[in-house]
Amino acid sequence: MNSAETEFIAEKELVSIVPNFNYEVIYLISGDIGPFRAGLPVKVPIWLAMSLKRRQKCRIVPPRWMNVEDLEEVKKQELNERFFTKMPSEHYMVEAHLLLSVAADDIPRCEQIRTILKDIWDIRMSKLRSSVDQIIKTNAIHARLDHLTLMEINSIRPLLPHALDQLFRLQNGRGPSQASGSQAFTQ
Amino acid sequence: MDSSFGLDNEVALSDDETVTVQQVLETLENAWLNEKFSPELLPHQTDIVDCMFEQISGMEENLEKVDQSDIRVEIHRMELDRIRYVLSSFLRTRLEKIEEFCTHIIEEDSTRDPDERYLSPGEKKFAEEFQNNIEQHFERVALRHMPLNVQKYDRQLMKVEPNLKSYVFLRARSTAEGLMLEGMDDTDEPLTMVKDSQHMALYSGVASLVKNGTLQLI
Amino acid sequence: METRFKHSYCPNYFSLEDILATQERVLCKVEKSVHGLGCLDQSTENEDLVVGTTLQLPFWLAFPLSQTRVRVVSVELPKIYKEAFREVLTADASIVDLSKLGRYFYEFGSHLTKLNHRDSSAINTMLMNAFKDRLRVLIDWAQNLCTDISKVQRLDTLEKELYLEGFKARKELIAWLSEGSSKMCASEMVVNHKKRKRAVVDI
Amino acid sequence: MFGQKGLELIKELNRTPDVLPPFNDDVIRQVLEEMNALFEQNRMDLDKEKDANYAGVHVRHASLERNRRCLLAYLYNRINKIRQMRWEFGSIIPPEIKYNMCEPEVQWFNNYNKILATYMRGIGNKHGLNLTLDRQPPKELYIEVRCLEDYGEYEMDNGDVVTLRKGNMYLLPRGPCEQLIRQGILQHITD
Repeated sequence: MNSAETEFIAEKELVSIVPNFNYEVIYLISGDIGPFRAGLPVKVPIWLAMSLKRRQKCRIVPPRWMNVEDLEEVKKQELNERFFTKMPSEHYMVEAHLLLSVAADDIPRCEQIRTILKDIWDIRMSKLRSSVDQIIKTNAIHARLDHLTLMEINSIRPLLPHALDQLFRLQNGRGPSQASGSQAFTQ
Repeated sequence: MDSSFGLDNEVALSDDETVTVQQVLETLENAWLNEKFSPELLPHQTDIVDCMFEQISGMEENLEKVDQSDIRVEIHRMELDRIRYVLSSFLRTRLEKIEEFCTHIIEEDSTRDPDERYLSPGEKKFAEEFQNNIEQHFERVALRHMPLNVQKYDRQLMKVEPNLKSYVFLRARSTAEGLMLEGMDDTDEPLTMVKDSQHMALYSGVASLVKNGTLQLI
Repeated sequence: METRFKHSYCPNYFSLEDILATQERVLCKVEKSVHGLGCLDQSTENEDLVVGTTLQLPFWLAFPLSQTRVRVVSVELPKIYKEAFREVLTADASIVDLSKLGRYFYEFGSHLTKLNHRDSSAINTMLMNAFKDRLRVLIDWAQNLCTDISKVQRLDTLEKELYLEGFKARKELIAWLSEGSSKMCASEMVVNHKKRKRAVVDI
Repeated sequence: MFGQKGLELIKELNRTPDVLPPFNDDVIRQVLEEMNALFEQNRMDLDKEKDANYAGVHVRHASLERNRRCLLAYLYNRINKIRQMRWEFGSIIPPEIKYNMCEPEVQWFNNYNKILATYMRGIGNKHGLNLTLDRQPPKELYIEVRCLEDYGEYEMDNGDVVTLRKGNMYLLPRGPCEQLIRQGILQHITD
């Protein structure tokens, strides 16, 4: 899975927008949205929010956690804990990435937010590196990966699982196909 | 104007089961991710796929009829594009596996009951023709010019199989208890995967739980 | 960007890697004379291979000949899989230049374990430990987008494949972090084809 | 040593992972000749008294198997590349590439085109879906593109026709552009 696909999945998350138009409920296959009342917040999937914002049909309300104070707190916790902490959103990095790219004007202190997010990402990446080391060193056949977000899992894919596959194969013989030609001699 | 475009929100997948269209879409998306990450071909989801196509074409027809400047038109079209992408990626991933593991998949499927098959009827036809096509090619260019004792195409020797001993990432949709994974021995405590917890494990040890929906590959 | 279904390497009948790995040579001693095939031993003009002759044979030939009901040849372990060398690797596998030892160090090694030599399990352990030790270095290189050819060239074929995969994924992730992912691109195959075509026209 | 010619085929493919080299008729013939000679020799040895040349028969048989593996792997891996081309270039392969294919490979490709088209037409209870499209998650409905070569008229799904000229920029529906972008005819412009 590449980043574009991870982003695609994260785009299903809901975000609040304040539309500048009126419209009744729209019955999408993935669920109903609206009604839209100019000036009143309403939740829509991120893919739609991005499109409406690009066409200047709405303003985006930053998710509750997307502010300097909350993120500083998240960062502090992440630094203090040995294990991964639970992120405020399952797709925190992608959501921030997307919303900051089109709606920087709707999100106060967006440059600072970018910096803190980068810090959080880096702290978690370095934790991930030691987890990976540990998994390899102990030859783990199973690892628990709670609180890792999809994009973070993706950052070790395909190298870690593929390398472990090879390790397993070296340890347990040559895999399903003993591809060395048949030994039986038939005439 | 009716915003629902006259589509029913509920569909019948079988005689005794009605689900919302939204649920069908979720099932499709989960099946897509499972298929993407599983090393082997998973059971086909023809009911789900066909149902989604009904929805798409119904929606497309209705969209033709309304004023194209209506804001809904674009919104619905964007959503249809997203769904079409999932369908396409899902079926493409399956097709790639079918091509690569053709002989193995046909062989496995022939041991299953007709309503338990992993290949859809369309895929089955494709797989058989694909297999014929390549075996004929071998035959034509090489095998028939070879000495008699090695002239036969030996499916058992030559078939390409998926490596089920591959590591996958997964999330428990509901709690799974008493798991004994590949490589664990009698001294190890059986493992519990609590609902919503995430893991990395060998696919072979969890395949049946992926297929019955307890675990979701991520 | 490809959406092709990706899985890790596992040898099958058609694997080029496996065919090449089984081409690696081993020293054999003839245990049962072979009439009319003296040509296999380039150091002699003899018509037959007589008992006691030693010669290098590719693994694909040596292996079945060592498994026949009456053994035709006995196979000696290559030096780099023997005990003395195993110790060198165990000491610090991460600095050894594997490519100098054979381009298919792991694959060839795991084929050798099928000989049921008394060292088979020791070879297995060595392969696994060496792979494990070097894996961390390899992952570091890929994650840091290391392009130092002199380093990468120390990897064996299996390692190199993994490194390239990791490198590509990393590059893609970093591009996403800095630019996002909305751009559609020409397929790699098409781009390469056009480049070659242009090169031909230029000549 | 036996099997050298077969190995040559394998090395040729291994050297050039991203191209389809010319179909090597010549070497294939030599491999087949070696195989037939090995077989003949074994048949003669086996006609003699039992186990007269036990070892020789085994050597030749292993060599026969090896040659077969090399030859079939050569064909298989070439077919894999040709198959991938169907997904990258579309149903028409550039003549320079086709030139490197042998006649049975062209036929394999035509057959593949046919069974793939049949399968795709039947998807979704015969609604049909072109799986060679939608290769990347969708973003906007319309995208900006620059045309890289004089393509001429291009008809879109809705019947609209646009004339694509080298160097011009266009704002077009994303769907119909995808194939042309993959083929390097259009370039996607993002800000």
